Amino acid sequence: MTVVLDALTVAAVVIGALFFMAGTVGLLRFPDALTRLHALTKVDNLGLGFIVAGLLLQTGELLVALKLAGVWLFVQLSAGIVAQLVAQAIVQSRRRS
Amino acid sequence: MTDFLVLAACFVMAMVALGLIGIAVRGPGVDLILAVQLIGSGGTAILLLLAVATETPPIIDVALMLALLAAFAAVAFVASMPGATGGKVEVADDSRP
Amino acid sequence: MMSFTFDTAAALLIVAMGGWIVIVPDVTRAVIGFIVYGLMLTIVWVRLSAVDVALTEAAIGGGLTGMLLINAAGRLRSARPVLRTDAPVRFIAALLCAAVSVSLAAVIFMLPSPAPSLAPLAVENLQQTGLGNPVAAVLFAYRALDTLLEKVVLLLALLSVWSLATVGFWPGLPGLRPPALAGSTLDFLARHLPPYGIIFGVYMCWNGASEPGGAFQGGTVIAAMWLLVMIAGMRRVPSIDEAWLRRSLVAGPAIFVVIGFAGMMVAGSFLAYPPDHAKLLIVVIEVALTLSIAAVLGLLAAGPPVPESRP
Amino acid sequence: MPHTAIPLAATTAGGDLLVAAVMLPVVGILLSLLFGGRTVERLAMLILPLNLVIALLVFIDLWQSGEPLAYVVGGWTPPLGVALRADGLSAAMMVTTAAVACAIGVYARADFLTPAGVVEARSPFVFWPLLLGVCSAMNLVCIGGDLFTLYVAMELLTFAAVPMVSLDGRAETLKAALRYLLFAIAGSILYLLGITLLYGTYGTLDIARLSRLAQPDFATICTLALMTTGLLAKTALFPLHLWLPSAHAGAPAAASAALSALVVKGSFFLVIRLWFDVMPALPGSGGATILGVLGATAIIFGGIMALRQQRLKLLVAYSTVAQIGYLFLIFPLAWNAQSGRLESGAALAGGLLQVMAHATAKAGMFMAAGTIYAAFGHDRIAQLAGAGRALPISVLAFVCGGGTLVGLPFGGAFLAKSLLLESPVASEQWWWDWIMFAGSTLTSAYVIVVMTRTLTRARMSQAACASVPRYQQMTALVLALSSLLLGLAVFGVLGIIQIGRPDAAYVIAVAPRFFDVFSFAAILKAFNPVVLGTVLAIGHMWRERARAMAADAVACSGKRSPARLALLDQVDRALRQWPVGSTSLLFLTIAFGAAMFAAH
Amino acid sequence: MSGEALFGLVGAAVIGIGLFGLVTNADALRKLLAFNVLSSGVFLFFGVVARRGAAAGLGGDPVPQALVITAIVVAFAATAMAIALLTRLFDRTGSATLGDSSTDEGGDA
Repeated sequence: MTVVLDALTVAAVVIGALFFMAGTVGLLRFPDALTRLHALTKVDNLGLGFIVAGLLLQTGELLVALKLAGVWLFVQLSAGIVAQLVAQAIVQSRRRS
Repeated sequence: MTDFLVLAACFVMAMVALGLIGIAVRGPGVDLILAVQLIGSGGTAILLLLAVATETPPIIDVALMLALLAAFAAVAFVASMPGATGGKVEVADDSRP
Repeated sequence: MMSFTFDTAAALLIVAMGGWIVIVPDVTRAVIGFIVYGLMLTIVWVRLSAVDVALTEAAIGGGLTGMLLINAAGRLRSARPVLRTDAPVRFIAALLCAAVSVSLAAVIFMLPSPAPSLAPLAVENLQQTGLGNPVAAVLFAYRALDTLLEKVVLLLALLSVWSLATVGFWPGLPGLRPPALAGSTLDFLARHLPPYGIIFGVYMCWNGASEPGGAFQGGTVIAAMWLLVMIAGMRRVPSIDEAWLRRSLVAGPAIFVVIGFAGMMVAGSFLAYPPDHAKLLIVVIEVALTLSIAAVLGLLAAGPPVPESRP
Repeated sequence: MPHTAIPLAATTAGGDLLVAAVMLPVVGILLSLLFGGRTVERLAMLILPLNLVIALLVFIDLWQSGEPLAYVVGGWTPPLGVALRADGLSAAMMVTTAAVACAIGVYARADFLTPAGVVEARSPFVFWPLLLGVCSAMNLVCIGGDLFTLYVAMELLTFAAVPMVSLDGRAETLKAALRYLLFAIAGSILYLLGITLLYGTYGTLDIARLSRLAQPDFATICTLALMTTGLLAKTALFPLHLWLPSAHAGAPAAASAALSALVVKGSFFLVIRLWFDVMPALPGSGGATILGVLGATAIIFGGIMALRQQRLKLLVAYSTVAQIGYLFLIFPLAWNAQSGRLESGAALAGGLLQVMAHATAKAGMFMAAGTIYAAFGHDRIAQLAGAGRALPISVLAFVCGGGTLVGLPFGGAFLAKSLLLESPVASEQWWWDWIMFAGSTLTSAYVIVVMTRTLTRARMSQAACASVPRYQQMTALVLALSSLLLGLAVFGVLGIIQIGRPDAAYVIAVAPRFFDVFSFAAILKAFNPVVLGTVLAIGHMWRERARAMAADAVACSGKRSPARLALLDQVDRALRQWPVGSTSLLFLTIAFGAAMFAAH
Repeated sequence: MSGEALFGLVGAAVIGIGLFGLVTNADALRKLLAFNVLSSGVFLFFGVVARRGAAAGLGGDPVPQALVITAIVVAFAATAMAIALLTRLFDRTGSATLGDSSTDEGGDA
């Protein structure tokens, strides 16, 4: 049982880490600020989601699991809105220049 | 498992570092704030991985704190951008009491 | 082995970022660099098994200081560019700084081993404080005097910021104003983030007695949320003479002092707690301090008062 | 090791006074913030005298019992907890501080009362709590028994002092305050770094414990170098004085008095604590000599610069730079080459007395300068003619204060200098005597210049001047007079300085020698600098006049003043540039480290 | 080399970097940034000292950890004060440097 769980965790965390890599690649390669923002926010949050999912399998305690899930949800919420804000700012600064 | 999780944290950190370098060499621009976004999601992932790897649940609180304050700093940046501060009061001239 | 690799990577990143902050020509970039640096340090503090400090560093070092610096960089954007320091001075300074660094690095390896530690004593006496978190015990019991006076330091700093009020206008509103872009997104954020943030702050404060966290960390989070709401224009910036504001500023230190003097009567010493009620009293102090810290930090970040009337 | 048991690890009778000394002003600050408005000044009027009463009670307690006071806060014995301790040095400092603070409170009533018809005004609302903050911080500096508590005390002091500089909100004072703040917090962070290393080495920050544990190893030497330089930056000892003149001269008079008389003494007191109490054997003669040389340079340099100032408040500020120098002469003079440690004998007593004399005299002088400024609307020394008639009390106060600093009998500084010279080192190293003589000469020169200018009869055009409350002038005079009589007053109680110190043999030695110290020859000798100073002053004024006439003659031909003395101005300006000042900070750190390392 | 020694080296390096910035940056805001870098290095030293003192089942000595929390808050207060002063100075003069003020230049203000 633990072996299965461990394997699942490894898989999820690896996928999450790869998403982070994808995000960074996007950040480095994409041509303009909006697409970079897009790459970073979306992909990194997905990566975080996978990592949290993987970690959830390793925690025995309910409270810890809940907290982990809570962190992920919170990051979803805040990163999403902040990305919106940053996007607005980018658009604004473009309009001015 | 512990080693694997720390390895994953290493990997994410490397990705964050790469992203930061990318932002650093690019020169001034609005998407500087992406660096804060990046450390917000990447740092949270690293901390969560460390929390489970070292079996120290309080680190999850740190991750949450990091995510929260990264969002806050991003908002502060957006709010302080030129043009965004049109509503700021001009300080009255009070050169001599 | 793995964790050493991790530490090395973190160490290199920190040093590189520190250097970058100091040498990068553009102020705004340096400030953003500093925020990232502060958040990165959080990870180092976790690696040093100092979770309480990690929380403080993330909240204050990264978040609030970052906001202050960003605002200042925005305000000073139109400042005249300044001349660089002469090359000879920079060269000498670099030499001297390197000498200091090298000596300090040498000292690190010369510290005695085994290291002296008050950890056993702190744990031994933990029972008497009723707390579970030894750092909280140091802050609120063993070295409570320092903590109390540090609150006074914060109040003096606030007075100092207020002393820069526009001459002839008193009281005024702290100079924080909602930016023009205040639109639906910021509104949405200011509506949805603070409830979670405040819950988290309260949780930090409550949890601080037994787990890492406490009044500082909780208060800082609440201050950040308050600032967010004010930036978004959801709440108006309060006038600095409002009674509730003054009361919240003073509440924490005042209750601390009162309980301290009560300790003189009841427990035989200033800032001593009767063992049976120690935990309750400390929690009361922490709750009040959380409020005061939130108010002080928020107002410190909000800046000196300017006349109330808007042009 | 000199001590046998860990001293003062338990609360003594009367220890409550120490808590009161720290907490009473804090309570005042809290209540001020809570109630605001006029309550602020009323609270200050209540608390400042009470603070003095507490300080006196501590003093009397020590005097009667002959034993130091201690208080273990919260019942947590060091090293885990924090102790407050008052020895003789603390008691003497506390009384001085509290008395000067009271006088400042009286003086400041004229400038910092909430105007009628206003609920609350900015500067009173800020000033009075800050003054209380200075009181609390100074008390804590005096009695803190733990190095980190002392760090907090120093931050309290800095945070109370900086806003005082920029109270009137002018751009120059804002800049001065910012320079002060940045330099001071750089100093604090060096101090803090030292604290870390000490804790990492010894596992405690309690002064009494550290004094038993401290060893001359590499870490401890680094610690002492870092902490000392950090404190010197806050004290504005000579090459680190970049922030002082503009900050002290730009502040309102009451604030200048507090800054010059009290605040710089706080960090100086910590240097004493560190060098005499924590590690008396560590600095080696090299470290002590560096401090002495810096002090000597400060005396000469500050004296000349003071003489060259065109404005009264800047003159007084530079005089502070010079007077700080005297304080650091105690280190080489207290160094005992035989035992290889700093000994708290006559030199330390003299240094402390100098602190007291300077605190009272300088506060009086700044107040006098403030009244002159208020009356004339400027403080250009060359245009102060008629001040002697308009404000005779202020001018008298200025001259009395200046006379004390010159070392005239029976001032505190007179006694201080004779005590400093009583140290065995002084007989071998004659140059310290000469330095002090030169310093006194310069001091008397600039006092005489001011005296002459103010006593000149006014021309018609300058007759108009605003009125200044008489009590302000009287406060200045009382302070200056008390400073001038301090030598007589404290002679009998001088021994108290030795209470709680390891080598307490000095108590008996000093008391019966009143007529040795105040002998006719000594008194006569004290006037020598005045004679020379008069010559110097006449020369200076003559030169100024020649220059003024030359300037009138060739109005804008671009001709510069004589190059030799302009050079000195240039040196001063260069030293007060930030990069140079902060580089000297680093350089001093390394120099101290190297000197101490060489000694061991 | 142990983790804490490594971070000690980081602290030493960062202190040097911060000092250098504090001395050589002409812009006051940059000085303030450098001060914050410098203090973070000093705080790291506290962290290292605390970690070395790990005992009694704790991951680190709680006393230095508590001290550093206090110090972080004080450093924040100092930063806030400095920024308030700096922005006021800028509003007044349009300058954000600390070049020596010319109070001794005979101005009678």
